[in-house]
Amino acid sequence: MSSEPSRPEALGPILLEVNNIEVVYRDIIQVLRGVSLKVPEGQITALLGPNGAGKTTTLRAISGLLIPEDGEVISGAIRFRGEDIHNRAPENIVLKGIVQVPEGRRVFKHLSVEENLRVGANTRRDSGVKEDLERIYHYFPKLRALKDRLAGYCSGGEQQMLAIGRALLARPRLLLLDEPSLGLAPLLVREIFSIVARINAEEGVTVLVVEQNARVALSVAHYGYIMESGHIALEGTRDHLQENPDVREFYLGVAKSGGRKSFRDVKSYRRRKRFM
Amino acid sequence: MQYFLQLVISGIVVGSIYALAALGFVLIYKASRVINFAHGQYIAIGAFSAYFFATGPKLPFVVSAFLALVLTAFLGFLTERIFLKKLVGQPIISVIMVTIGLASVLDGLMHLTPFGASNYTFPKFLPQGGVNLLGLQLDYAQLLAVAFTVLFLVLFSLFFQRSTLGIAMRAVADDQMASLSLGVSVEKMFALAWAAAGLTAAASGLVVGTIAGLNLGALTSIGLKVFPAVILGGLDSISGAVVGGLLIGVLEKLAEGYLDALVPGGGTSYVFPFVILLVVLWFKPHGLFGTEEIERV
Amino acid sequence: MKRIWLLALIAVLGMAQAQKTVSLVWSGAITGPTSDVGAPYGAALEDYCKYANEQKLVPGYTLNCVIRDDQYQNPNAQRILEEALDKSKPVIYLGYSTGAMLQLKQLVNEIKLVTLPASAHIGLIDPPNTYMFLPTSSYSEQIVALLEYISKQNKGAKVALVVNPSPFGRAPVEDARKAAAQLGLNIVDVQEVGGNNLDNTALLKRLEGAGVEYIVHQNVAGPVANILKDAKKLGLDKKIQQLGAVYTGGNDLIRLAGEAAEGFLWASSYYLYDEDAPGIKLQKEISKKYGRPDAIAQSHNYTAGMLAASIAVEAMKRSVQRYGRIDKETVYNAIVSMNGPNAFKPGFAVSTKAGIEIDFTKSEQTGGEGLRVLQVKSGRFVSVTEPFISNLFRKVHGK
Amino acid sequence: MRNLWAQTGNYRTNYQQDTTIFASYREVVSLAVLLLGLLALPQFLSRSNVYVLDLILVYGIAVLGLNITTGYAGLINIGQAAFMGVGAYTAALLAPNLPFLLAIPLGGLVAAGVGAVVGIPSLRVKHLYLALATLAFQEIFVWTVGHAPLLKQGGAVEVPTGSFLGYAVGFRNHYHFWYYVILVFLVILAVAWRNLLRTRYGRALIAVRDNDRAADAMGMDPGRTKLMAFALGAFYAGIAGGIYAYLARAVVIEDFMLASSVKFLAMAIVGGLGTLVGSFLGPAFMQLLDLNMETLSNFIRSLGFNTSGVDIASALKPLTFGLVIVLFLMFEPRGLYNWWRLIRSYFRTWPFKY
Repeated sequence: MSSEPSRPEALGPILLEVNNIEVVYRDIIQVLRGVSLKVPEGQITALLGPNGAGKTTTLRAISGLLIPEDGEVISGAIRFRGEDIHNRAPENIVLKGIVQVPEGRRVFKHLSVEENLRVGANTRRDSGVKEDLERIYHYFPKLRALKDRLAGYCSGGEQQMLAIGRALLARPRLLLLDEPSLGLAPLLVREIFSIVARINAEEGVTVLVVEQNARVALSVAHYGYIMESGHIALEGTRDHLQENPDVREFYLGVAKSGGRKSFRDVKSYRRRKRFM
Repeated sequence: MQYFLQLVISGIVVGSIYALAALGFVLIYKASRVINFAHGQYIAIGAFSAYFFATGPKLPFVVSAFLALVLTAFLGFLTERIFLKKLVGQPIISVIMVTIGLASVLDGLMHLTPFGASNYTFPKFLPQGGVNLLGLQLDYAQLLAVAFTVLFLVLFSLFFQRSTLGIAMRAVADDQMASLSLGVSVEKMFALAWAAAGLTAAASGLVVGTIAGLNLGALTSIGLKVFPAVILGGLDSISGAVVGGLLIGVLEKLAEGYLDALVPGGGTSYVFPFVILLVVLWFKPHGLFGTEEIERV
Repeated sequence: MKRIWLLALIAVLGMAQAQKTVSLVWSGAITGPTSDVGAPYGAALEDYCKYANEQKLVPGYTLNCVIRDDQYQNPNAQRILEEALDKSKPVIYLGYSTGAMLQLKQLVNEIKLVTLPASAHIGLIDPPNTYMFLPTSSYSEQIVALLEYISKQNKGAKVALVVNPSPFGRAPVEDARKAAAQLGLNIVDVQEVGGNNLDNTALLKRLEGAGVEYIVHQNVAGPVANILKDAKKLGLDKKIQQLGAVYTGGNDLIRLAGEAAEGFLWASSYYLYDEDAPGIKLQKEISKKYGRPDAIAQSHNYTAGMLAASIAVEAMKRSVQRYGRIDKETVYNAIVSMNGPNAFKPGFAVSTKAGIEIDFTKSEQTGGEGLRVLQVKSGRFVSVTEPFISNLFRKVHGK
Repeated sequence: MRNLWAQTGNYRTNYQQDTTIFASYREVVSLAVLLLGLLALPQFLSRSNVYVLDLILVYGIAVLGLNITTGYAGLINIGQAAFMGVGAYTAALLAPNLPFLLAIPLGGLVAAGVGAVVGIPSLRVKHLYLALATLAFQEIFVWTVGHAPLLKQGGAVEVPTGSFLGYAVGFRNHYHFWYYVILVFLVILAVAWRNLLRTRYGRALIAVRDNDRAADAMGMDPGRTKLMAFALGAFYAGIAGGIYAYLARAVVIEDFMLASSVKFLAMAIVGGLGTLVGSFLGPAFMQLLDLNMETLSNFIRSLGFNTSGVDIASALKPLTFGLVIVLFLMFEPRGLYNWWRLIRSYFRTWPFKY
């Protein structure tokens, strides 16, 4: 590697720290083999990587959603503001301020848009829900127009906005986004990411986003991790990653030399990666 | 015409009981996809506990009825905590069979009380007589049945439309994973659904007890009549439960009124709801208001 | 394993007794469907057995009464009987449900075992039959008697039959139709109504529309009570007179129907709990002695159980007296000679004018043929007729 | 070369081996020993015990059928007793004119036909909805019998027992005779059951249970497969019903009501869903439980415990019946078969632990 990447600590105090965790499903299938990452407060952190690398599992380990899937963190630790939170029930984790927007949006199809948002506020006992609803409508004006429609009848982009808005109503300190670009048109993806960036900037919500679409993720993220086969392969600031030739080649789709890549090169890349 | 109206009215009265029972049934199905074969037993427990409070410590009937509602709701809650919680994620047949087993256990437990073998009636708490509606006689017990159904329907729809808890319960029915991601305690919602189901079961037990007296077998067998109602209405629809219950009640009475004369021996009202059940499954399996599940390979 | 130990224990205890034992066996629905009838019935048998042993009613013998719960399930009833046949070798069988008794009819006739069922289904003693005996008149006979009663009050009346949806309920329908034809009564409708009949408006309105003046029930108390209540509500209680056979009436009906029960007519062969009959006195004594709660002690089903038990015990007693031994054959002989001057009079069932309470012959397998019509007045049943025997039943049945 | 007498696992390495019914000679021999034992068993039992044994085996056949519909194909059937009833009534009506060896299989066939009709909703609905369709059938069946004069409206349709090839069957040998008849049917049906899994069709059943959409995509017709499952399950029930008619000497409706259907489901669960051995362990267990509870009830009754109106003894049967179902589901969902399996593997691998 050419230059030492700047550490996430440089971007702000660390809000969430995942320390060398291993995750096993159904007591037999090991998915994560020692994943470590840090999420600096007030920043957008991206977790990139190909299908099946373990990104979603990592996110679930953080949000506690592993448990209903019969998964478990068997070693390592997840610390949120200095407190161990791994293997806690999801509702406890939401109460601590971590809310996940699940992959595939998962809006409540038979509930109206506004009801969907209200489910997001179910853990709150304060009286600010009404104002927050207004704020969500401010960020996502489309949702205001659709507020009485059943969420199942909304388009994919609207559902993604709804899923994010719904999570924001829980007033998270840390928002986990799982593949927000999935199945959406490029234009919509950009729109959603720009809204996420705005929310991050204006509301100070820390974001950890899992994406396959590295290009759009790195356009808003401050720091990024690249994950392959159950562990972190590469990390760095946005600029650092964007300049990394491997990242450029495999994730941003910019070829080193133009021309087609031979399979042998891919293999050698993977081999090289293991020693990183 | 008078005859037809009379049939419809008594159908609505009987249907109200089915609707009440179906309401609780649907709540459980909606929240946790469990078909509860022990619902009739909760109906009986509700009715007998009211009888017990009213005759044992001689409490006023309204108080006894209230206590019965609370007790049965709590029992529903306990059932979920003790038995159903362990079976989350098990195959459907296990969950169905557990409720069948529970039904038998509860039957046995009721035989440990004096209520197992004999017939009882509630102490009088309603005035004699009734009202005359369009030349049709309705007594207070029947009005109570309808009023209870309306009351619970309004309560539940308010709860599910307005309160955050109610909306969260519907969310759980819709997508458990997503609900979990938002901090909704799915377990709490399941238990709550069972408690609510216990509540409605007790309510229908009170109504049946008032109209027809208390007999263990008769009370528990209402649990069976609920199935045609919920299938017709749609297994996962609250309004479907009510409409289905009322429709089954009315159809049952119409069958009794018009078909019985044609069938030697009559008794068509016993079988007609189940014929409807089969026909609905044949032609409109998800009922009038039920939601079709979207399946993926 | 537990069973074996228990059996061993019983065997040891059995041997310790010097007296000879003789067994009778009963199984019925102490629990399960119809247990409201079966529980008091079984309790009566149990109590009467204890009493018979204490009083040494069967000289030289100890009664071994096998009282079992079959939960109204036929395989249970069959197994319990077979088990008893293997082990305790009963000389008399007291049965219960219509279904199980119909099913076991072939067997008891094959093994020549006298059987006294609680069910009074006429099919049980219809030929071919030698060994089944009904303690009191059959359901069919009761219904025919009620029709005769109606005909006396109101010739050519319009009658509806409301029966339980089961073999038990349907048994008398055919004979009732024939009797009605003879009596000039018009059977307008036959309907099946079972438990859980929450609303009978449709039924009653239709019957009213058809001009029905009498509803004759062959059912259990619950459904009848609901129909009575609905009739009162609809103002039909004065317009339509309701009547019923043995299992429709009793304290249960009054408790369930309350004021609506007023005026209901009930055909019963048994004395009432508040009557001064020798059997009822004994019933009070026995039920008090063994601490039975009122609900059981005052039930006419308890009386019915007492009657059945007393017939069985009497037959054993007479076997000893006449033959010096008790076996299936002597019990049968004792039963079929229970007639004329030898008729049995325990005082549970009403006597007919000839003074005969219970009698059997080889061809006449109904015990107490007499019955009375009772009516609910001020919350209790009082008799409105003298004991009588249906004239018509034997002329119409099986013809 | 694999040793056919001792094996430590499933060593079927090719399709030919996989299509054999029995895994090893050892299994064949142990089955032969079992069969011999079964043949000799009634000689050591009293008449009423043979009756209990008869019931267990007859119920076992019905449960075996249930294990096709519910165990293999995953279609919950709350109407197995009604199918059994169809077979019983058919056999009872045919009995005066046909030998039982014809009447019983015909009962099975009629039941199978009815089963296919009842299964029709399975073309459109699944799981829970289907369970309710069978429940509806159960109720409709009982009602229909009650209104059929031909079937004595649910009263007793007597079944003549008489004789077989000049061998008189009566009180003394009734249960023994039917025991051997049952055994013949049972062996045939059990072998057929075992065979089913090896066929294309049997595998389709399992595929449909696990994911019928996927099975559809792979070219199996889930609708037809489900219908077949229903028909087959009902066929077994019909045979059981036919035998039961002869065994009980008369057919009455009470034996074929909802409670019996529930009992069969409970037996299947307790025995171990979808297993051959379980189909008989379940009925045996439930039947013996019933007997023991009866004994215990009588014992408690004999103690003279008597608070007003409360009868502990009468509560025991429903209580234990329900508890057994619940406890098995919660703690041993694989049923008694799993215990059987553990015991067997203990002996097979002895003295090693695995």
